[in-house]
Amino acid sequence: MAIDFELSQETRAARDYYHRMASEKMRPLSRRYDEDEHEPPQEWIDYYWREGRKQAPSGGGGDGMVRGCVQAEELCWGDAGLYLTMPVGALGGAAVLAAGTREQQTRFLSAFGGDGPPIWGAMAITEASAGSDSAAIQCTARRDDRTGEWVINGTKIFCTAGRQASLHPGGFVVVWATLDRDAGRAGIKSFVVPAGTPGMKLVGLEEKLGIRASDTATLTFEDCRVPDDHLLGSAEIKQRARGSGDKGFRSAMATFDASRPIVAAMAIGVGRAALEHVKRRLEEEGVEIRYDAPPRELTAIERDVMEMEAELQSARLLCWRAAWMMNQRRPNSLEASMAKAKAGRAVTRITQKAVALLGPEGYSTRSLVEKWMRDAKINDIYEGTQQINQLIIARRILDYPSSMLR
Amino acid sequence: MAIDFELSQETRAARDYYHRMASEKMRPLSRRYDEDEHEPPQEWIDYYWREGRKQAPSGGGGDGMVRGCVQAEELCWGDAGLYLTMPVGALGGAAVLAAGTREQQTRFLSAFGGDGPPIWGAMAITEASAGSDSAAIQCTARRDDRTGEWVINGTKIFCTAGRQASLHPGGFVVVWATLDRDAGRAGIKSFVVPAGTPGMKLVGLEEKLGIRASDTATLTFEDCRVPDDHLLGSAEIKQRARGSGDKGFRSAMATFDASRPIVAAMAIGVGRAALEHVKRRLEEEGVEIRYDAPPRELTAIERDVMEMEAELQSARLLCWRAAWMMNQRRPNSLEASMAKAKAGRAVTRITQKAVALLGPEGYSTRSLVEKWMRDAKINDIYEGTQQINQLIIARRILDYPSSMLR
Amino acid sequence: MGLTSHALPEDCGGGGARSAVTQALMAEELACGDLALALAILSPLLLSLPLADYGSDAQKQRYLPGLAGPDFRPGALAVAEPRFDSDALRPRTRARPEGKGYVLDGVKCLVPWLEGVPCVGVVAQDEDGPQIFLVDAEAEGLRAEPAQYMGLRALPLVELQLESVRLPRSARLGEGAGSDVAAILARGRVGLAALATGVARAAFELARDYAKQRETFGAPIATRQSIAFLLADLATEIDGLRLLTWEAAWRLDRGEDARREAALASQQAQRVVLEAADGAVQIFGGHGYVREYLPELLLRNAGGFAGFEALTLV
Amino acid sequence: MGLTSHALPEDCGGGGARSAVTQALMAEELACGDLALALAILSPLLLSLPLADYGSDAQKQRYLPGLAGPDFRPGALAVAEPRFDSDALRPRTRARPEGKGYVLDGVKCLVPWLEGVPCVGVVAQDEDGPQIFLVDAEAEGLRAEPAQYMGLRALPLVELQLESVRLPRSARLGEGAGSDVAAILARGRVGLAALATGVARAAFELARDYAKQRETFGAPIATRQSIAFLLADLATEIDGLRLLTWEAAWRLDRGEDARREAALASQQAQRVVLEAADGAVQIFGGHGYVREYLPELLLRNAGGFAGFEALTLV
Repeated sequence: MAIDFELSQETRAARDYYHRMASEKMRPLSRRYDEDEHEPPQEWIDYYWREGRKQAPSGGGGDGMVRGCVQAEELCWGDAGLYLTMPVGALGGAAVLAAGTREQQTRFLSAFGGDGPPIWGAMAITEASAGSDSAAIQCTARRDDRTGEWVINGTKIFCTAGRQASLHPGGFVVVWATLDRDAGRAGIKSFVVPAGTPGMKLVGLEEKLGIRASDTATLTFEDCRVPDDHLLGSAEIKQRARGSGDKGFRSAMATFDASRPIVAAMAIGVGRAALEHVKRRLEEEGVEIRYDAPPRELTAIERDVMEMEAELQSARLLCWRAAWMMNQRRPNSLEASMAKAKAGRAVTRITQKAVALLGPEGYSTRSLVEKWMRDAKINDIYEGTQQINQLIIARRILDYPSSMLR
Repeated sequence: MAIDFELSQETRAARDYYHRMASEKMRPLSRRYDEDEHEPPQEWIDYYWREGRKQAPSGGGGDGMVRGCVQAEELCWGDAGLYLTMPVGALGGAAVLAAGTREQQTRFLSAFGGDGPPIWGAMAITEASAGSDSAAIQCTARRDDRTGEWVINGTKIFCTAGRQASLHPGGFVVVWATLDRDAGRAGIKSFVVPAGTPGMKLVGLEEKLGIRASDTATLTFEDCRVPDDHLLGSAEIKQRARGSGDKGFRSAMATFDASRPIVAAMAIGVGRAALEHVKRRLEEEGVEIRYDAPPRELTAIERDVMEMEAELQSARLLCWRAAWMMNQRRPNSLEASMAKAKAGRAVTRITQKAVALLGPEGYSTRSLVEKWMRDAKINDIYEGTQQINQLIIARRILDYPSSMLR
Repeated sequence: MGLTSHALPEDCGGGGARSAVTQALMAEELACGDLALALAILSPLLLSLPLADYGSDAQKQRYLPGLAGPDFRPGALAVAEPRFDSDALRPRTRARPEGKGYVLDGVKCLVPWLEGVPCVGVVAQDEDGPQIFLVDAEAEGLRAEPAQYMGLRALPLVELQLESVRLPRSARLGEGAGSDVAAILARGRVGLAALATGVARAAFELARDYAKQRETFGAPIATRQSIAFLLADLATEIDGLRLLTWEAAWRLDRGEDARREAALASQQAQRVVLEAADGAVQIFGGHGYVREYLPELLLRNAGGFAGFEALTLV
Repeated sequence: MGLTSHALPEDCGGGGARSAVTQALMAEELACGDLALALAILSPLLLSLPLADYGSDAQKQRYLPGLAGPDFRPGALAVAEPRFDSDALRPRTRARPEGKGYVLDGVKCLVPWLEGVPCVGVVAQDEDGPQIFLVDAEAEGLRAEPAQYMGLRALPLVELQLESVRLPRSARLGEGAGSDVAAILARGRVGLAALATGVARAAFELARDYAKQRETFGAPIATRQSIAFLLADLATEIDGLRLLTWEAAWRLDRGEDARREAALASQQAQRVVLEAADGAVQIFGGHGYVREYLPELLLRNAGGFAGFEALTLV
């Protein structure tokens, strides 16, 4: 067994590249797009689309997920809100990759590598009465046998980048809907709804605590029609086999297994931004952190900073472990949830502590620390709340089915 | 509304009295009876029986429960294990007071004020498979219609002072048993079993983490017969009225409402002992606690000590509030559980922190700090674990019956 | 409205019913409604209580009638400074004796600055240590610049620049005798603890009600132990904090030194208010993160308590 | 048994496979079995690793063959001192140069002292700062008094009194060049973190198995969120601690300065091990409080990590 924490040379190059991008292109825009909440950060979008994505180091494969985590950490160190506005497939793209055929993948995703105007992918899963409880989805998809189309009806909330994905031609929203409400999870399927499809309407944008640069949309679907082959996976509802036959639902969950380490890495980026800021300010004020002082000699600040560092690094290592397991194609749902739960909570605390340590200065909008505290909190909530991740971890370590532990 | 935190003059006199007793009579014995686990602390028992209880200040009523809390805090500041060996009615006496007739109270309790040899009361409720879940009691009581006696069969564990109460003539054990296992809580009744009753046998004593001076007994009851009028309360099983008719069971619970503030106060006494020790040692080492320094100037130790003090005082005030409400005859089961939950957890942390702060010195058996850490932990466990108290609090604040929240 | 004048002595036009405990109760209730509004309503106390305790006769006559009168007249106290290690008892703002008066230089922040504020009490270091100086809102050299913070958006807060602000000797609170700034700040810490109790209670009550109403997997989320126990812990911690706060206030009312108790209460307050607001956001889930619901506002307000100093007094 | 000699260089009779990561894995496994036994088994490393790293040729020749040989030969390192602010890098134990050697005075505590221990490395302050002195177990002026602690009851621990213990110059580890005590202690902190991981894991596994088997109100207590989430949090924290420990060990193996990482891992270790042991006691309820079950022993062992220093090295 080889235990190695060294990032590959290519991943280190990617880290440096994204760090420069974060520092030079994102940070200068942070405060502005936090304040102008519903204004798309056009210069950032354009920069990323025209240059950023093209010059990114590539190759040297094998550690794809770890590199994805490193990228997410660096860019969210820059700005988590702006990160979420990047013109990429995002969770919508991940769903196509997880559940689509090769043909669908090519059809829906190739434009993200193209040279047209910037486009976005998004995922629409949450509903007003189906939050953590995805199986309670009310949005319906019905097949029109005459035209062979799927007709989608319902309302989706908390759709990250839903505005950009639904408005800009070439992009798409992956919508989760049920073919049969009585079939529970087995009836839930996902559909690719291209931007501009009649019947899909942007009806609202949330005003949020943080990550304000990113749009969080409410989308309605009224007799929204997509062709037959926009269904991802199979249309078959495995009858009465609730425990095993819910492949559509499962692929949603698989998307989360893949996305959770990335979300953890995003959290870590925000937490690191706050921690580095605190450390720099302390240094400027002549306050040193004495790592090998005996515990009984530490100042409260030294101990706080050491705790913050340990928590952050512990979360980062859990995150890389989950990513590394994905690279190895090992099941990682336990580890992905551990990374997400730990990172969400650690970073919530780290950023709150950073604000507190800096006193009035930390609370003022003159520095970004207060913003990072607001941005960080989303990581405890989306892509499975703290509680949902604890539930997943508990079921795994106890070897309990979901019926035993709710 | 008058908010007043002043203890009555009589209670302050009692506090001083018990403090002296704790300091002069208990502390010198602490280490010895921690080490000689199953040796009864005879000199302490004799002192308390012959002098201690007789010279205690009395009168000036109205704040009885608060005074009980102050007494418990002072004596457990002395030694929590020795406190539990005092020749008193304890939980057994409390059960007789809560559920017995006036005649039963006189008959069973007057000897505690008498001049015979020392005697003890105890309560036997827990069974191997009925811990937090008291309604699952398997121990049976059957009426022998020929003799009019109750015949008790079963095994009880974790019976505090069960050895002393079962062996020394004049004392008694209150045993909880079911008249009808199918009747659930409604069938559970309590019986006074006098010390020496044939069929009641001491079969084991636990070796414990802490409070080692106190005996924790396993008692078996084999065709153990007590007269008809040793039943506390009524023999009637209120049929099919599970939610309301379980008075026997309820009186057990009422005993807990009354005992929880006392248990909280006991915890606080142990925590205070540890905290005072740490503060004294810091003072000896020239380390000052600067209460009005700005948070960013505190040392880690200063902040720890302040946190410990705040936690302890917060627990103490919750405890006094619950006791004060009892004095006012207001329902206090929410407040009693809050006091118990908070005190148990706070004191567990305070004593663990005290050991850690003092380093090798705290871990050594040369000082009592390590003992207090061991003693403190029982408060998070007995008389309702942390979890049980959280459950009670949650049900009250949510206004949920137990069926809604388990 | 009497809320802030009943505490003043009768000869100052007040109700003569000074009680830190009552002030703490009031602060909790108001902050449970809205922290920014509470701070605005209670702002007269920032001037009137120190004036009543330490003001010279001339100072009382000049300022108190307005603060105790029938019309609302805001007050302002400038304690915190915009730096990482703001220390109320060792301000960097200086009051240099010069000729027959003082010259003040420095920067203050987090100062409530409502329309019509007549004057501000500025904590500055002079030859006797930290002292309070009564500076007219219109004084030359005083510049109030609107400042933005994570929370308290509904309260006008400013950063105060003091550049060679010249004051007569009579502008020092208590004049020759001065004032006990540490004691005033202890009252501010108890005030903050009471405000925090109110904000925490608001968060708890919102979260409790939401948890009972919001269903997932066919049952209210309050029926799950993780949510129910979080609520139980918050309820316990909030009650504990309130009792600590009351005890500190009660000691003040008895004329005892309550600096230790004030420090302990305000330390607990910072922790509890943040846990409660964070818990409410967590229980609201996605809805906790959007401005349509109150938890996110409570979290932004709660996040400042570590930096707040004397935003009200008891 | 090879467990502690495989790490030594081949020319010292060892296996030549030195790896802090491997040592950390071993320490975790052994401590997951029993901490006292683990410390006994690993004790030779307390002498052999510093000797291998810093010993002069003469020192290596004298001591290493025994420690690397086929028979178990315990080791001992005396770092902690029996006082409130024990500081490994600023020991109060002094090594005063006198004539051709040193005179040592001071008191050490928490020193593992197994039957047959040949010598003990004593950390003492000399003219170069903290240094290690190799003192024969039988040296005049050295008194080993059995000492009792809350936990580790199965491990013979002593308090070492050093009264005018006279040593030749050659008794200083590394002789003229000395040794880097801070680096050795960093290895000790990583070792402690690994041991803590093992103890925490033992507590977690016990608690998990008990929670699945123990029923109340008709269902295993593991089906209640309060228990299940506590277990989930412990599992996560333990994995996080293990990864921190491995990373620190991995840095050591690369020859990097890992003092910061060692400090962070050992800080986390103190918290996690106590939470895990306390959690196990809590989940076992009344059974967690009695010596018939293991949780109380784990809690007593876990309670010492804040005071432990270099009880094994990686």
